[in-house]
Amino acid sequence: MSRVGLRTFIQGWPVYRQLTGTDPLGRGAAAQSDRSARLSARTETADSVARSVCPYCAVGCGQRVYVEDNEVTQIEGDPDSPISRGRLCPKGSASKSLVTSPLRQTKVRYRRPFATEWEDLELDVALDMIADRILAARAQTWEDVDGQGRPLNRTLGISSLGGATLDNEENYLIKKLFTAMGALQIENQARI
Amino acid sequence: MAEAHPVGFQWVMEAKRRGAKVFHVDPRFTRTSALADSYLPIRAGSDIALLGGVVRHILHNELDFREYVLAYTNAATIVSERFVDTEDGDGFFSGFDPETGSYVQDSWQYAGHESDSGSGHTAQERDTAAGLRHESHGAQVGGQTVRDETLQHPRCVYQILKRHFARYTPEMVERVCGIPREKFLELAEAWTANSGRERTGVLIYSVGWTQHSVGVQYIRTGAIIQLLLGNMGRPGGGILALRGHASIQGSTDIPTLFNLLPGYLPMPHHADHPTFDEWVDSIRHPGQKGFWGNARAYAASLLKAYWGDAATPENDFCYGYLPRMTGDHGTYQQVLNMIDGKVRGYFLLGQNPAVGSAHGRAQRLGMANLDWLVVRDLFMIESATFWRNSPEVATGEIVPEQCRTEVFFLPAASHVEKEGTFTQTQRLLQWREKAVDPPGDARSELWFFYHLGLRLREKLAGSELPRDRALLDLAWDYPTHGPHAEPVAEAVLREINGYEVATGRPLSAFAEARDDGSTAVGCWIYCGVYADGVNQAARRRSRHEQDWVAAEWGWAWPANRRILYNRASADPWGRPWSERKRYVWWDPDAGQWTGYDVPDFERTKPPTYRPPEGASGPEGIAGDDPFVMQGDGKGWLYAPSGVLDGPLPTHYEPAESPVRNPLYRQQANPTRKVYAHPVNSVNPSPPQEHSQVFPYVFTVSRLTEHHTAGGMSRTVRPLAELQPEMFVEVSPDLAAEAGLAHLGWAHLVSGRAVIEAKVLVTDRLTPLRVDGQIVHQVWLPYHFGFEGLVTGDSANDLFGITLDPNVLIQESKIGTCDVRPGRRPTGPALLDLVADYQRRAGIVPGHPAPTLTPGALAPPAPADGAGKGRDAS
Amino acid sequence: MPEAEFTSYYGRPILKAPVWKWDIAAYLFTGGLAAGSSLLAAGGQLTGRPALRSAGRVTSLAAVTASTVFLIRDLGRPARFHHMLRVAKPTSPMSVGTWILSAFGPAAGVAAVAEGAAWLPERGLSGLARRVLPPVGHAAGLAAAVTAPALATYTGVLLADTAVPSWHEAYPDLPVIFAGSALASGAGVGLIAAPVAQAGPARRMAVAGAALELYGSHRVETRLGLLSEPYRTGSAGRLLRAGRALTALGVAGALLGRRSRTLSALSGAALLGASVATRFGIFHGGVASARDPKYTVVPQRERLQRRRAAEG
Amino acid sequence: MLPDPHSLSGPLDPAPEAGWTDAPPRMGFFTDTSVCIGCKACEVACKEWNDVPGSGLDLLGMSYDNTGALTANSWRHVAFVEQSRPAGHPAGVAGAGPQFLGMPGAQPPGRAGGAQGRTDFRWLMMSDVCKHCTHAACLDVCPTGSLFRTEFGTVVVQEDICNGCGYCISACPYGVIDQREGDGRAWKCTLCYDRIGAGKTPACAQACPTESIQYGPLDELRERAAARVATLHERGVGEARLYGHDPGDGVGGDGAFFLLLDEPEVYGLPPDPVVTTRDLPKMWKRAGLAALAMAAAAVAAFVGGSS
Repeated sequence: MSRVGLRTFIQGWPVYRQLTGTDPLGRGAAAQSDRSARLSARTETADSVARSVCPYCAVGCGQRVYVEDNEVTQIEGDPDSPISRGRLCPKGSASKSLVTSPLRQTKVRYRRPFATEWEDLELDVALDMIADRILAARAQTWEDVDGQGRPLNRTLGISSLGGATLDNEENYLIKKLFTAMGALQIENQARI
Repeated sequence: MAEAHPVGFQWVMEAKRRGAKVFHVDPRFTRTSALADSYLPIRAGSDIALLGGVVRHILHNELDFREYVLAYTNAATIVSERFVDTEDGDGFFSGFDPETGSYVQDSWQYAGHESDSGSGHTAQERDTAAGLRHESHGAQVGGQTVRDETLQHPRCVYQILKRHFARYTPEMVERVCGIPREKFLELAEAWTANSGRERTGVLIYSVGWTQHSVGVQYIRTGAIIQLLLGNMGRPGGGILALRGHASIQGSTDIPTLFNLLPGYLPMPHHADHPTFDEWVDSIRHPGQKGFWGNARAYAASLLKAYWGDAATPENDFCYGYLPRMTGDHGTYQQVLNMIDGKVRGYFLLGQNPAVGSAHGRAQRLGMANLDWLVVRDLFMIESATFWRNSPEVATGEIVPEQCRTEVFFLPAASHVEKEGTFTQTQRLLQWREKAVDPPGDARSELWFFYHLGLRLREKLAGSELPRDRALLDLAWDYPTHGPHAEPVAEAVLREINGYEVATGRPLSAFAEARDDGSTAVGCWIYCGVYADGVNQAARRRSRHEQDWVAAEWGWAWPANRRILYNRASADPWGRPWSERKRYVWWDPDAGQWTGYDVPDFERTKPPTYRPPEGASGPEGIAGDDPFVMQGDGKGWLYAPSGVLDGPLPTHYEPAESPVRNPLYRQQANPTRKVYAHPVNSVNPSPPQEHSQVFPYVFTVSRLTEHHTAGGMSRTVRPLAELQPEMFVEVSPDLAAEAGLAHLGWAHLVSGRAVIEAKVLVTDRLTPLRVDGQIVHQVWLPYHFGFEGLVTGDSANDLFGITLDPNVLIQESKIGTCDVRPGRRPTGPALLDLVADYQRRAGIVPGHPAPTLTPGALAPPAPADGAGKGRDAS
Repeated sequence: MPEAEFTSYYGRPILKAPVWKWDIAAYLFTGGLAAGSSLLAAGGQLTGRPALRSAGRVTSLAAVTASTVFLIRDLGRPARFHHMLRVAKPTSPMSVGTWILSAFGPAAGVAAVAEGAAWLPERGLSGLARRVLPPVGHAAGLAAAVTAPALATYTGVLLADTAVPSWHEAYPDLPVIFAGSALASGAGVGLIAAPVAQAGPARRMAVAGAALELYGSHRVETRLGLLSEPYRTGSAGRLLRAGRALTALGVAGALLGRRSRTLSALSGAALLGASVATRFGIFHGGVASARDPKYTVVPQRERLQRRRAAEG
Repeated sequence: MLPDPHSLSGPLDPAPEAGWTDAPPRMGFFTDTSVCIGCKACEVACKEWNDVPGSGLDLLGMSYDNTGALTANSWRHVAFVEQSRPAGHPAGVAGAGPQFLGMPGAQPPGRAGGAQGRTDFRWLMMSDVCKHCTHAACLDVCPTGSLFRTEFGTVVVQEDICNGCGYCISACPYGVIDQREGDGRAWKCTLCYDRIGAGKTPACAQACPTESIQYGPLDELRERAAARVATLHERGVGEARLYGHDPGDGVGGDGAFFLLLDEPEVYGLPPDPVVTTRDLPKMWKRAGLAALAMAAAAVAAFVGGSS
């Protein structure tokens, strides 16, 4: 330990600071560690802050999503929001644990008919298989016209039930595509 | 509200700090009750008796805000002399057709408009949940009406209303709801005292209020009270519906619903709307007053947005491509069809019916009889693993090795991994910025459906089949960005907002929509969200830099208006009712309406304007008609049409009730929708026998710590540990009677299922004395299921499927059950227990009791059948 | 004492029970033993009783070593034991105790090592050590003895300076009990290890120690009102009663067995046993008083009422 | 030797006394339980910000409290107390007035007690937290200087220093600080030392939907609290009282104090907590006497008597 090193060690030693500083009892300034002195809120070192809205109920509380190294590091209330004034409920406050939950699925899973276990499946393959099944179901159950020759243009072989946590843009494309496909039986949580 | 919308509840606390009195009515004492000034225990399912009592209190004591009521409601309008009220029809209005269990509404019309109802048999409107269409536009009624401004005419709405609720006395309220007279009077007196020029009151309900067989009529009664007391369209007044999902409002505005197209345009009906013109006229009702007059422009612009260049005036903008409804295609009918093997494929997009929908067993049996199921969700929810872990696997009804459903689970992006708008419960669109890319295979629905559409069009390229034209001609070319070719959400929002086809210029108001194909508008009520080419939903001007209306935060439909019908916040001459409640008023100098909010009135139409004879559309609205969407510009105390189960709310018992309807011979809502499918059943209610087999009333609702079916809270550690186990709340009295121990086990049996739960004995639930008998109520949270960090039985398994006639929402807030100590049986023994209860209760699955109570004298069907009695094919 | 009427939050404790495990109670004993035996050793050293000196010194080192092991083992993060020397806080009895131990430990160590001087070979470096060690050991022995009373009694303050009701209320008596118990332990070592001839002082130390210990324990078990209850009931009660019995036996044996080597040794063992029992008894009594909210609420309610009455 | 006559007990501005020259104003919490809706946003927000590990997954049957207490893994704890006082009990009027719950008229079956059904029902909710005492026993007794007084007057455990000696856990008169299983160190609320250092609001105070938890300079909070109690008393909420606000109390007043609607012990709070350090000087004196007695006894043992 060089002499300089020794001196800084001694000066860093709280007992020394007690004797020489303003905190003889060692209950405050003298006892503060380097780590505590350097402490800063992780929101201050975030790479970006996204202005978002809580995904849970329909009050629409504003959320700020802090991101660092491409990971969500904090989600808290947006103080500017006239609806929520920076506040959140227990669910909204748990948004970081929601989006980073270890239980979140990140891989496509596939269950073969009569199987007892899941298998993996490539996303692109799954998309293709689903498209084929839509067209097959649609073909098998298509109704051109009703009993009196009036147009029906539809299939009752496909159903859909959406949650109401989908974006308006998503609902718009879903409704547009299903309607063009003739799939009439699409529903969502607004009626449940 | 403190339970399911806690952050919204800060405003109730703010009001309380300023001296507002807070009343909370709920079957159970909740965290909201803890902070309310006064709590009223109520028997679940008897809300109309309570609110009807308040209406009677207002009319009996003439406490209504008379100036407001006379000018802005249809109180003075005279109703047809053919109208017969439930008071004289023993629970039926005139026009009831026992065969179809629905009303012909001709006799309900205003005097002289009997032939205008155009409703014919409303059975078909019930199947198509037509009520939901009136979310944004009023029901139709002909031009001028006959009125008696003195409100003395026996058939003016005011007097009809008075007679209708005459028997809803404080004593009757106590008898039906179990609420002591003095508590009821405390509420009625406070509500009425807080009305008039200087003061307003707000009615807040959570969406559970709609989950009743008379759900829409609950809200109607609330609307009647708020109109009588002059609270509609005014600051600190109105009715606030607290929705449970982030964008439920968005999910009906841009509806992934079977009976609606964006902007509440109805899906075409195979019989009613064979052609584009008939379809448009059925929306616009030529000759009608009100803003629905330009429905043709909205319809044409929507089809233009769907089929782009292929949509031309000549081919009615590809109207022929639209699929047609033939009846009830609701989610519950679909589930029954799945059980019967009629449905091949099922998409679940962030929804968990195995726990969230009523009759969990039917939901799971339906899924077990599909060809394929696609589940897109953040977590491995119960609806994705029914084939392996569901209760039916335990009872042997679903054997994994024999379950043929092919299941695709595709991970979804969370709200911070995609950009887009939510529409919250006050119609406010708020844009979310994207924070990070979704992990692994997780994708947004935008990505999934856009690329699915591309894949489908690739596979159909070159097809000659007519049915494929709709897909091939679809305007399906959105710009994409990012590593996964994510469609640009703002491009979709621009299409929703609408644009001039030739120039691409975004429209700024739905008045700019044209019916000549020159404009394309994805959703006419959202027109303006991209005004001036700026994403108005992304505006985030801080609340500290604007006034309390905060108009520059996000964008509210329509036209960024924050309080609807705010013309009513000024008196008939356009002056604010009072300085204290000033909101929107007429500025004579500037010659236009002005105020804190976007006026809900044509800006330059003076209050003195009176429409010329025979005027229709917006011109037909007078200067003192604040309810611009209604056919007569007035607030409807009495609804001649648009509501299928009666122009006035009437107390009917829930489908499953231990109590005989004290007011009418007809026990429950005669127009409710019942399914006779073998999997479905309804517990017996008086006057049927064996109702005592299920002696207790149960109701379900939410806990603050969990979210709907639990998929986004039972999988999140900090929330799961706050409410870790399924429990049932019972009163000390019931615990004593049924031998239940605090923290011990109990199992609840209904006609459909048996579930178990830990027992919480609490004084927050109390037995109620109803009509001379003691009624015990138990409460259950409905968040639990068999997946996630914390699991439990699902409360919704107990419910059968009974829907309300107007919007086909299930009655899942009230049911009858038995409660027994100990855990439930497992394996096949569980089915034996349910079967035993069904046998003792006389339930024969597939054969529900008739909706008409035997002996209830239904009035003779109208002799002349004048209405356009089109029968449903 | 009628069952006091009080409310609580579902019967749950208001305080957190001490998280110390049995090795802290054991340290109370070994710390006292180290102190007592170092006093014995110094006495032997100064009055020419080598048996007392060497037994005392060796036991003292063994006991202080055991103490260090117990203390470090009980830490949540044993590897950070040296953080104790980061500060010197008079408001923390444990900080003061650490510095006492830091002084006592080496002194006791050197004194004990000095005992081995006799076996060192004569020549060379070790020879030098043979000559230097005895006087150094002598000084170290005295140094240890001087700090011994502090080592024995600071632990009384350590327990008392907590929110644990029955420890805090007993602050006047815990140091006395621990001082007595330490003396008795030291005496016990002398009675066991030394020949009867040299054991006189050990016998007198035993009597003095027992007196202090019994006096303190008696006051703790009776003078604290409701807060004496935990010392009379349950495992604490049993341990303290056992301690009292063993102390009495030990003292009687020490006095009567003046000429019998085995009887002295037996009474020495009894005294050591008594010290262990008393230490564990006091430890368990305190922990019990933290677990039941009654011992927190009732005394505080009474204090409040007295103060409000005084304010009139 | 003591920097201030009140160094060990009595009213004191702790940060300057602990050596912080030109310290910022003392910050703290005022928790107004009369507007607490028991939503537990504070518990979750605290855990999310501080990455506090999970606590148990079992139903405790203590109304809606499944957390149980302040622990090393729960630095905020919302208490729930369901009070169905018999009609006559002078419970005064709750924040929201006693709620009528009972049956109209006749006596419900199987229910002892008054003829009128259940009246005077109240549901008390309160978000409990570390009190950040003016005289913090945990801090005083900490032998490593891990617990220290920050410049804001708050009390914080420095996780890089704590060696898990456990002394603070026995010293805390409120039973707040706790040792974390598997980790060994002591943990408790830090009043978001990192956030307030960056000028932000502690996570729980920011999340609290009804501002039951208010953060700010302690003097301001004390004024606000006094005004709030006065308002509640005017509105007939007789039993609203402050707890931990008085610098003259046994711990010199708390940095996080409360407005309660019943006796403290109903919420699991000690009615008259006193910092143990107040008696420390007397304790050292007593130890000194015992030590002298011990020394004297030892000397006497060797000097007296020949054998």
